[in-house]
Amino acid sequence: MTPAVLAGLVGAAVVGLGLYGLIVDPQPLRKLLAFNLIGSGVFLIFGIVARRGAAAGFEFDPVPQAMVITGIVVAFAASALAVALILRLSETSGGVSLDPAVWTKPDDKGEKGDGQ
Amino acid sequence: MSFALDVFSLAAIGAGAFFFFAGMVGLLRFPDSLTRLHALTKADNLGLGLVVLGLLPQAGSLLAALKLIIVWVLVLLSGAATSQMIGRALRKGEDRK
Amino acid sequence: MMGATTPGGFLLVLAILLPVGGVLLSFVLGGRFAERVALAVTPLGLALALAIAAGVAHSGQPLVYAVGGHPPPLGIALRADGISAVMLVAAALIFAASGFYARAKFSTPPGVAESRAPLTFWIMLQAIWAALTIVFVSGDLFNLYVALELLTFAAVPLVCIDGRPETLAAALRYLLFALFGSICYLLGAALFFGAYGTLDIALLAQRVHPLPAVWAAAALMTAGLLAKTALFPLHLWLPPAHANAPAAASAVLSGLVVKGSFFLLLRLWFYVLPGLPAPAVGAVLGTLGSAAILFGSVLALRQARLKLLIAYSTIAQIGYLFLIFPLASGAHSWSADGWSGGVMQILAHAFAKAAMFLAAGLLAESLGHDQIAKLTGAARKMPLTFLTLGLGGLSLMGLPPSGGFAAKWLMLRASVASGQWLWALVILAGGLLAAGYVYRILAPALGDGAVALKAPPQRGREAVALSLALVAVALGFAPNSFFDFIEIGRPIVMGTP
Amino acid sequence: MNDLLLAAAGFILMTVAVGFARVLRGPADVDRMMAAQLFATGGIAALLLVAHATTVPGVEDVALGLALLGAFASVAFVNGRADSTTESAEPEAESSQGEDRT
Amino acid sequence: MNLLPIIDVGLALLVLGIATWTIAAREVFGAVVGYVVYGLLLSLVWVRLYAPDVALTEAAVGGGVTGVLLLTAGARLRSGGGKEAGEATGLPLRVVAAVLSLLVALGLAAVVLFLPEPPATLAPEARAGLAATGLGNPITAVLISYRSFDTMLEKIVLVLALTGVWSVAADGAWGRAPAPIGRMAPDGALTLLTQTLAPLGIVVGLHIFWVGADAPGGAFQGGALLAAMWMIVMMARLAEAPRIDARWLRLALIAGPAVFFLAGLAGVAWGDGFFSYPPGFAKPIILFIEAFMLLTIAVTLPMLVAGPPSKGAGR
Repeated sequence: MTPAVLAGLVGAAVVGLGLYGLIVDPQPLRKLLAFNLIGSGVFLIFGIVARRGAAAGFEFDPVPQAMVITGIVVAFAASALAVALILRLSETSGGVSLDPAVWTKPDDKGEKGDGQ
Repeated sequence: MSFALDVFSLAAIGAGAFFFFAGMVGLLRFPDSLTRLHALTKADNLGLGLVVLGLLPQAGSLLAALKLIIVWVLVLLSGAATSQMIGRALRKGEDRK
Repeated sequence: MMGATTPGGFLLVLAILLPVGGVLLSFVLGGRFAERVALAVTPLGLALALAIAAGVAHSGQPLVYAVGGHPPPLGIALRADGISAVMLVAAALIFAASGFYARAKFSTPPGVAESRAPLTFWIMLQAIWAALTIVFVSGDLFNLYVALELLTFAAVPLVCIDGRPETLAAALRYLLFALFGSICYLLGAALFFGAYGTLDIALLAQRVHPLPAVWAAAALMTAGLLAKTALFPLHLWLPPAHANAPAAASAVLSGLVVKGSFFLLLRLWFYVLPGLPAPAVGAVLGTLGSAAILFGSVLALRQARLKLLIAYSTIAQIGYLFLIFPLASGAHSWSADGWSGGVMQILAHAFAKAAMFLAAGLLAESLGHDQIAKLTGAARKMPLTFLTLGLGGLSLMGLPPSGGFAAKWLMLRASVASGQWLWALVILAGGLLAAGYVYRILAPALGDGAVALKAPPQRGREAVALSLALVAVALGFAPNSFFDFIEIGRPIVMGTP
Repeated sequence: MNDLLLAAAGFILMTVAVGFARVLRGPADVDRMMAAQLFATGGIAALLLVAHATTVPGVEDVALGLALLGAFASVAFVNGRADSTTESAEPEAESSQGEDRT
Repeated sequence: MNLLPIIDVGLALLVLGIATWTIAAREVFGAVVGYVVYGLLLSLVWVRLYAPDVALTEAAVGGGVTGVLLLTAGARLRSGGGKEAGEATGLPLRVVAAVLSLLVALGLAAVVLFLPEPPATLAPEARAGLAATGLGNPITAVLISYRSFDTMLEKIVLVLALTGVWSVAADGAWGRAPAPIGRMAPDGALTLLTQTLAPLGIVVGLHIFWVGADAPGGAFQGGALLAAMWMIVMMARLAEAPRIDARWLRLALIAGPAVFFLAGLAGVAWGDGFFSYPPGFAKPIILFIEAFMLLTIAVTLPMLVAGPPSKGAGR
């Protein structure tokens, strides 16, 4: 088994793990962590694609590697935006949940809820 | 000459690996955080230091060797400072662990 | 050839760079300049979109531009075909309308150098435009990934621009769905690259075979894009997000942003994978679409707030879009009808929905609420606003004359001609349900009653909303040449390789 | 020679992996941080050894980056936990977050 | 060389174990520690895949800065008194999620194992184009030349993300500085560490940027290291985050994409089209663009971590 194939399998497994965490974990911050795990698994799969593409004197195909670098930066930006939303939500609602039912300090500036 | 250097490298790296092992044992076996901290700093500084020392003769260029040394210095610096900060945090928060 | 620059190709670069430059300039100048830059960009963008449409119509071929002089597979090619051009023009019109409409709410208050909501709004509005332009003209799947992320990052802050916890929760949920969608899409792109060494749409179309990797890539990309398009059952994020955003933003989000990810689904199945023998895929997507039509319409019927009703209606109308997959597949005599109907539905819904959200925003500002139960008699006070809602509703129901009618008529023809009766039934049932929820808005408003207006709506803003609704109606009169135009560049199956 | 370097790398990696048990067990967060720090140092050592044995170019720079970031992460750990282990955090800087914005 | 596979398998198991821990850990802090260690291990994996450029990026951005972001977020959540917990997911959903995840992982593994042979690659094309760019590092060539358009748009993504982060500020806080990410009173050891580490780190960051034209490294990696140094300085409270309406800050934040944008347009005037660099000048132009990207990354990442402007800060 070559390192590339092994890394691909690890990538697949990490995607699965992250997916599980994303579905199961109720805390948004943990969901974000799981999302980052999925991301790293996807990047690993790009990585083995790059390694398989070794040719022309390169040990790797530079195009997918460059895509990974772009992807890592984008994933970080996404995490930062999500963190800002989570923190602000916890400040305004007193809880970090996507479910308004568990908020402790509902902000009454808004005129109405869902109107149910 | 190169044989002697290889032997030197291997001896240093082997010793470094041993210190990592010792650090791990300390980290797992020592009873409280402060003594674990003590074990950790040994492994950090000596383990990596010896590995770097062993790799120095194998480094291709002067620049590469310099970089290896800087790596060690960086770890040394951060290890020293953070262990002091951790120690202080531990002392202050002893009852809250 | 395919990746080589054609005359007029540079227009595509300009169309992208204009809003991108607007974002950068607005960010660095800040304050009042953001609004000025955005409003200056609007007519130029419309002109560029029209120029691109003229270029495509003139040559009868897609416009192509190889960025950096590196043609695919190494570089990125931009391509604008018939539907790209149509979408660019539609987007430019809706952005112009939303921008003009939003000036009343998002101008920097006097005495302040810069304030939060206006700066965010004007930057993000231009950013959505930039992202959609790339979505419509890029020919490279990874470049499209970056565009999808741009779209997400621009759309999410608009949802929670008022800072209430409900909207923050809606924005966070939207972000998590969108990020999940992007990462699935990216994984699909990785597999495509692993299999064929390129992410160029035209090159992939020539190379794809029904391999496991291709099926997996297609499934992952489709799942990701469905989450972003809010197709039932992945629709949960949409109603709170669209209903809580400010009206000008809702118009763009509901009218255009969800169409961006849907557009990529069209690119995937009709441009990258036309060679894949996939009747089952069409059936699955059509079934989900049908479920969305019925489910979204029924929920729309039960909403107490106007904006939520309109948002649930979006879920139903998105369902219609997915009937394009069973109705336009292959090179049958009926698939051209299915294609035309699907594209017409994108356009008609974009204009009708944008108009309705703008009108709902005016209503909420004038009445101080948007509870449907308390609208009795409001139509007498705000006739133009309700005319807008009525005309938009006409198109949603699919009554003639309207773009919605043309779309649903074409889809009906395709489903009858292809013997796929089930879709015909769903289309008709969806029309009836839409009539129900539009009636719920209009009937009390037209009745007798006295509502007190906090302030009369501004005529100019009413006119903007009405003009979008009129476009939705006018689409019903589209000539045949229009349908020929949207066929330009559509790869009709060349036989399975 | 290479085999021996690899063996050393594998040994160090295994060692710090066992040390990772401290992250699992805790009990205090500082214990977790220490285990992470040991991991970082061991990881750098293993990286240098493996890279030397497989001749990947530019690995010294990767190690430099890792060493810098190791220090960075440790500071952030201590920083992030300061409030929950000690009482000495600045009150105004923190409370301004929670209160002013509501 | 038969030891290598054993190390690879060990590394793979270790990565999986730590990934499992980050999902399973009960507390956010423990999970984040796991994630940072995971990032470090991944950079070992990337070195094994002959991708030192990615290894550096992963270590710096993926593990390092993201780890600090999550850690700071966890600390701020706790100090804000917000409850982190939602109700736990029920067993049936857990089972469904586990089955679904397992199927996805297995399917993906199968697809990865049976990717078509011979492997698809653009390496020959990338090699052929390298001479015209004057660069020795093909990844830098991809990022700044072949696929420059992606890279420029990715910088716009950063600008939007920061605008989005700022947009959740309280209205009254607009224009001020973000709340400090350093939470401790100035600390002697930390100050000393910062004063020695930061200059060293800046030299290393600049070095990694500079060699990036021909060796692993570049604006991304160098910029991320510089960003980490600025964040350490902020954590040590030796400097505070700037006000978000500072003109210099806004300029620094868009310098990278703006210079990229203008260089692309210059290609229209003097080269063969948008983003084509005139032959012979490619390398200096690329380095020029990269220098500004370095600046933008070094400034943007810490600002993203620092968060929205806060009323208590930057008076």
